[in-house]
Amino acid sequence: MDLSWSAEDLAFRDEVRAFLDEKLTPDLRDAGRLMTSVYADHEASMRWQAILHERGWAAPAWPVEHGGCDWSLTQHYLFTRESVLAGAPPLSPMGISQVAHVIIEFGTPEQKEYFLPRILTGEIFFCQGYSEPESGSDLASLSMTAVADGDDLVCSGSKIWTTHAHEANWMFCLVRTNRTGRKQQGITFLLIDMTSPGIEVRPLVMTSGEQIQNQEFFDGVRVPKANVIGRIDDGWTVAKYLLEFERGGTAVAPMLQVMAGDIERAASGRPGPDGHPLLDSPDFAGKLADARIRIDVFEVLEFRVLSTSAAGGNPGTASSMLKILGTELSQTLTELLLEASGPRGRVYQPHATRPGGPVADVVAPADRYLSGEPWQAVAPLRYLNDRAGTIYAGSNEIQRNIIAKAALGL
Amino acid sequence: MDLSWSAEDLAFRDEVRAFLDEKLTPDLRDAGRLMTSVYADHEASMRWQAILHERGWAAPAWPVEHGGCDWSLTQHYLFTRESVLAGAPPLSPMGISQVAHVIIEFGTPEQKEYFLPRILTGEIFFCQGYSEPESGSDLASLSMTAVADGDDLVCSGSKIWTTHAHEANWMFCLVRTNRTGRKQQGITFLLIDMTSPGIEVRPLVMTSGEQIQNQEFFDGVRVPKANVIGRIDDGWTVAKYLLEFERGGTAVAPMLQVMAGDIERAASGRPGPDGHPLLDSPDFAGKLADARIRIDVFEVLEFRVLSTSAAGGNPGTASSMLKILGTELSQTLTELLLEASGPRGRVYQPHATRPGGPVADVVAPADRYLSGEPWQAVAPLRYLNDRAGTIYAGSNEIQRNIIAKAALGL
Amino acid sequence: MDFQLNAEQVLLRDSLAGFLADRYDLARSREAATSAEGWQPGVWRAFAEDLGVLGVALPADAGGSGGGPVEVSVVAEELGRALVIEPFVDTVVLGGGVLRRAEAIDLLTGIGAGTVRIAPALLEPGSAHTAHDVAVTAHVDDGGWKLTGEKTVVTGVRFATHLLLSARTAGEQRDHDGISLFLVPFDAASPPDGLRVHGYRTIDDRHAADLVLDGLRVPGDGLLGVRDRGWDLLGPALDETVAAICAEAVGCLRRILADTVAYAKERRQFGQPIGSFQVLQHRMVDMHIEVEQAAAAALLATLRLEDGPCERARAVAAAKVTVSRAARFVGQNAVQLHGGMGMSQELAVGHYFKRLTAIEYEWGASDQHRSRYTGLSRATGVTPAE
Amino acid sequence: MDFQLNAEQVLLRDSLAGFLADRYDLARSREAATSAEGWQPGVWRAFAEDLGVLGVALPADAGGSGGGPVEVSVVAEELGRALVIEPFVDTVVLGGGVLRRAEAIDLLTGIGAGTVRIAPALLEPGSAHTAHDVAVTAHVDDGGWKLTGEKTVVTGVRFATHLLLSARTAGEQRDHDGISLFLVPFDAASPPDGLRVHGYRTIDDRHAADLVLDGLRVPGDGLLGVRDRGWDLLGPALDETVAAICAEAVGCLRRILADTVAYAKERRQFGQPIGSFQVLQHRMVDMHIEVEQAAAAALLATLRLEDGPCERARAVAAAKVTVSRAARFVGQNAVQLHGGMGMSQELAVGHYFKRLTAIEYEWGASDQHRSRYTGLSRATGVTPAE
Repeated sequence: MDLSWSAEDLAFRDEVRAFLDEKLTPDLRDAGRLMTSVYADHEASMRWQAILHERGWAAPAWPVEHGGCDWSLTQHYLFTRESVLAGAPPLSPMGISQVAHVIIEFGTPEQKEYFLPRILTGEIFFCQGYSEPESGSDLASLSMTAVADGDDLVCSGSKIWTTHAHEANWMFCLVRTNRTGRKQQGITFLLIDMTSPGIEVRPLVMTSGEQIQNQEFFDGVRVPKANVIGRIDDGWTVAKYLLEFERGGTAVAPMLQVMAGDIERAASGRPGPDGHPLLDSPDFAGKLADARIRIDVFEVLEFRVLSTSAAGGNPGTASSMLKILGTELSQTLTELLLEASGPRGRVYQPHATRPGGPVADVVAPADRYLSGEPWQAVAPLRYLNDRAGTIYAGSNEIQRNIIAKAALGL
Repeated sequence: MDLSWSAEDLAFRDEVRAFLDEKLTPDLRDAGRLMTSVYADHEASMRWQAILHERGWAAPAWPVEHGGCDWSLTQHYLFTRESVLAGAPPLSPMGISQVAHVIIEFGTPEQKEYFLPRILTGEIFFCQGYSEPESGSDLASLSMTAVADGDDLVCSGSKIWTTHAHEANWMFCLVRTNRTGRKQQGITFLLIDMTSPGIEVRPLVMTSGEQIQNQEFFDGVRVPKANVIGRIDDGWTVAKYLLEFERGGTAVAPMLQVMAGDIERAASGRPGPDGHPLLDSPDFAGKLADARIRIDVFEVLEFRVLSTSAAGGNPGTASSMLKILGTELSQTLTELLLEASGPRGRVYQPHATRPGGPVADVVAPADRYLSGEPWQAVAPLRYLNDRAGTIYAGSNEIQRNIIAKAALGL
Repeated sequence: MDFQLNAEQVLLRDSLAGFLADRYDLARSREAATSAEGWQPGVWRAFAEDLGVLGVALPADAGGSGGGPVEVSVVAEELGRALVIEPFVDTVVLGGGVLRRAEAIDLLTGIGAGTVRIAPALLEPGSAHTAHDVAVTAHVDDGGWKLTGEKTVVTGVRFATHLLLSARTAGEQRDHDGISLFLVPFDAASPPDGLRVHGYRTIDDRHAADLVLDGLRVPGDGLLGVRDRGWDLLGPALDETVAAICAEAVGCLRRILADTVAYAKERRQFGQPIGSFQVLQHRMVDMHIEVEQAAAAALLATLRLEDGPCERARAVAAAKVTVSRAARFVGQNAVQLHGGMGMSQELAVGHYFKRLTAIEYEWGASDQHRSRYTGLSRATGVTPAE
Repeated sequence: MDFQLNAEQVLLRDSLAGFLADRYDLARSREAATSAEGWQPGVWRAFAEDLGVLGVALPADAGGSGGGPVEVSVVAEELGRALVIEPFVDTVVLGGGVLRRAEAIDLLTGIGAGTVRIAPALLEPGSAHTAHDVAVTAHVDDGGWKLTGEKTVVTGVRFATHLLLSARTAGEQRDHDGISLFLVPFDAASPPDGLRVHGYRTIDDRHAADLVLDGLRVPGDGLLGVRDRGWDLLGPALDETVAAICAEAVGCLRRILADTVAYAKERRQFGQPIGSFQVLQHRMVDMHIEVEQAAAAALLATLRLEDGPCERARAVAAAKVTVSRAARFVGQNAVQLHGGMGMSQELAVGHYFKRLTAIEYEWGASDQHRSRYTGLSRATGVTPAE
């Protein structure tokens, strides 16, 4: 038993650190530091992707022949970890970390040849069309129809909660091609060119004022059958592969550690109820210590999943547990950051942040006046947006159902 | 809107206080103060009942003609409140507060004449036979059979979690007289003389070592049909009347206030982790203040139920809410008392307490040596026994089901 | 022991509720909030003239109906239920509470008439949520005063007719003694010399501002009450303010819980309403229980406001702890049960969640009031009105 | 990064688990606990002679197998799983940890052989759970020492061969400096002059006692290590002790969770297994998650024991906070889901609940270790080994 990194891993880590020190401009670091959600400023994140691509590190998990890195899972973890600790803006996962893997696994030579290089360069930017107004937690009940007509599938229906649909020029989505049999059958995994006629994108304004999520309306949109991934009616297999296949590259513990550090710095500079630094208030210090302890423990659990996967094993429901713990910890931290920001935590000033999308009727003062400091402008928006953590990617209630069934046999 | 007592109520309260000051001997107060559960030392509680009976206050909620008091619900509440605050040992609820009310409502003249005076004097002491090994939360599924044979019902089966079955000479219970129809039908409310042949009582040893709960085995026990309350097969009606009819006399807030006061005294005399009084430790002080605040709020909710009932209204699911809040608060307080008792909270010395029943293989040292103070001997036993609060009388999960249905229409 | 509103109070509640149901549309009120005006003056006029809610707690000699804490809480709860952004608590409860104690009858009359609107400039960049933490200074300056320093999150500035300013005239930064209160006529269109105003919106759709006081001159009669004794006016008024905000929160909480239960009955997943899942049922039951506790706590604070300072402060602290806890638990779970829709501006729930989040911290969150409660319980020198 | 036990460790775990499954019956062990003897000497002998678990962490020159923290945690977890009351942690981890640092090879050899059993007399009536809070005094007394004061909850006295006593030889009551450690041969049947023993049972079926030291004489060679520097030995040994107790707790937790899940599948109400109710399913999932966190925290503490004092203490504090939280949540809910049966002695769950309750507080509960963690994180003068 051993929790330390090997000498090779440490050498690799230092190489990554050197790269980040050199390439992360102050503006890029700001884009990472002043995020108000898990989504980085789109332009900054694409700029960072280009820099990584230049170094050959844009898609570490891909097979080398497609432009990936010959890294171990541990190295990939270290790369992500160091990127987070250095405050690099995260890349959009939809293309590189998601659809690309199904194209690699199920795609035709033509699909691979067309999409993979363009995803790497950012020329093609994907969004994910899974949820529908009537199909949230119950994804398999989705009803957007795709009717075969010659070489095309004609798509009609609606998708919702589509991140960056505005910025994306392609969508990968699940459509209903067959209504017979179990609801998981008759689903097809389809790539849609967002410039096709008949697609309307409506931005959804969130409580933070941000417009990152969207609803799309598809009215007789013609999509070539050549854009089907895998077989028609067999999309659930493809989607499940995407959900279950552990390919590393996620590092939640470092993100939580960065947040805890930010809170500690913030609380040391703000007054508590008794006028002394908030960090010295026993109540606040106790809550922060409790969160830090949970993060220490979370990191061990994350390491364990990593080493299980690295050994070719299947972490099983441990990933559901990490999803629950990670999102609930993150929400706790946003509460502490909001508390630390004091009365100014109530002030709405997105202009001092780097949101992941446009902001509705934002009121940036002419003189760019900022009440307090940038982190105080981030605090309430981060708090509001982070409520999504326990809702999306399988709500935490769904995750608990999964663990009850798979881990406890209930 | 007004939270204060009327002048008449205050005058009544003073009368009660004067009585308690005079009649509560140190030994009786000990019996109240050193309880390890909601059950008082049997002998002491019967002694207190005799004193109350002498004053005509043993059964305030009964109709005057049967020996009750012409008190308002508010006066009854004040009487209970003052008794609790003064540390009087509570009386067993089974006879006076439970079966007596169904005898008064559904009983024959003979039943009233025989049982009520003897319940008052304590000559007859009842236990409750509801739960069965296979019927806990799902009470209506009970299966102990009573078969008609001439003037008798012949009872066979088992009851469990019967408080003070050892001390009791009568049991009121629910038996199955008919298996056709809904499970709530075919149940009969029956009074059984515990001295009847064919009854075996097996004490259950709890984690506290106490033997208050019992399991009984009934093997062809003959019970005269004259002991049926209400009609045969109609016992569910009687049981529901007992469950739902609000007749006051419960005062949980004062009990919680007494516990909080005990904890505050205890914590002011014990060292905290840093050597200063535990009461000055911000962590402990915060938990105690949080509990006190919840008690303040709980008291308002208890007052509201009281005034609704006093106005002849039905508090509805508010009683389920109070059951949940009261039991969870009580458990929190037992945690704080155990924490305050320090290392000695681990010592098992029931001989320094006044448990509600005999204790299995208790080891009272010859010299009656006590490690620490009596309250430190009480703390762990109280903590263990109080786990029952969220389990019995309709588990808190069942109470939440009730509220979801009745209050939220879910 | 009486938990019933009297006939007048019921009438007040019903008439206000009826008015808000007819006239206070959530969407329109949000538009007003983001507009240049920042509020709906017509609503305020109706409060004053048609409904008389602005004078509800004013003495008769100020044209008020002489109501007390109960009337204020009745109004505040209805305003919370309709998510009203117009400054009832700032002007009527806080401003009115201070002016009542300063016996400023004319200004009180103006409050009742809707012509006087007060923006409380109490918090400072270095003060957290603690109003007696005052660093702004006031110095005597030929017959008047000269104020220097910074105030932050001053709500209602956009449409205020007066600023209520706290400044230190003696003592250390956090002393309760040595604070003086000033009332300064104000017009956002032309701020006086020596005062810079940086306006912004809050997450709960209020208009607020930072004020930079750079030797702002205030005439001698701008001083409220006695020099250095401002806390005698402000302390009790702040307890009344917190109690009113707790009542407002109860209105928000009842509405957001009702919306959540209704949504859970109608929203279907896995072929059944999500409200049929036991885990969500118990979650809503726990929300319900939190709301009932918040209501009981707000009532306790309301009915203790006219008791002694310790009793009053203890009940107010207990109420704020309870309401802050409920605001977080109920607000967060209302969003959770609404899923993505709960995070959007498309439904009411998101707007109520933001107001409840602001209320959680307004004038101090749970920890602050829990410590205050502890101090009062032990009666260890904590100023009752802290 | 390696989460696998090596082959020897797996062998150790499996042989001990097998032995306990065959030979350590819960009912019989409770009888032994309430008997005059108070334990099962045969089990101890087997630990020493057949299984070698008593020497698992002893150096080779003391006849041990030279194992480290991982071996200790493997043993402790299995002992916890079987609810073993025999004093492995007191004697091998705490006693052994002190004697190892005092280089008392003969006594260590005796521990491994099962012939030396140590009762740690560290806590005092005025010390809470803080071992450096020492009021018992030791004075030089012709060539030896004279100890005066009181110790409480001294576990294992009934069958101990030695007492490990802490006493103050310099400094203030809570100073880490000025504590000296003494090892005193002991036989419960005939306590030495100047020592009164008041024995009792604990809620978790250990035998313990209060010791009244009334000028107890200890020969000069009874001093362990250097005078006044006892904490150099005791501090690190206590961290190892807490880590071992955390591992023991993980064994208890895994068993009580497994019992609860099994009971929920078999117990039927309302015509279905109670394990089919979603609220209880999610409760058990939360118990499962608490157990996994406790296990990860115990592992973290174990693997940090040989790091620097700060790293070690920080990980141990984090582990105790996590394990105490899990012990309470999992223990209480295991009882709740078992209903009345969970409160009785009839099933295992009640016995495990009592041990978990004792563990929650042993050597300090969550608050104490959270403060310690905070102090260490800020590195503000808190002695690492506190």
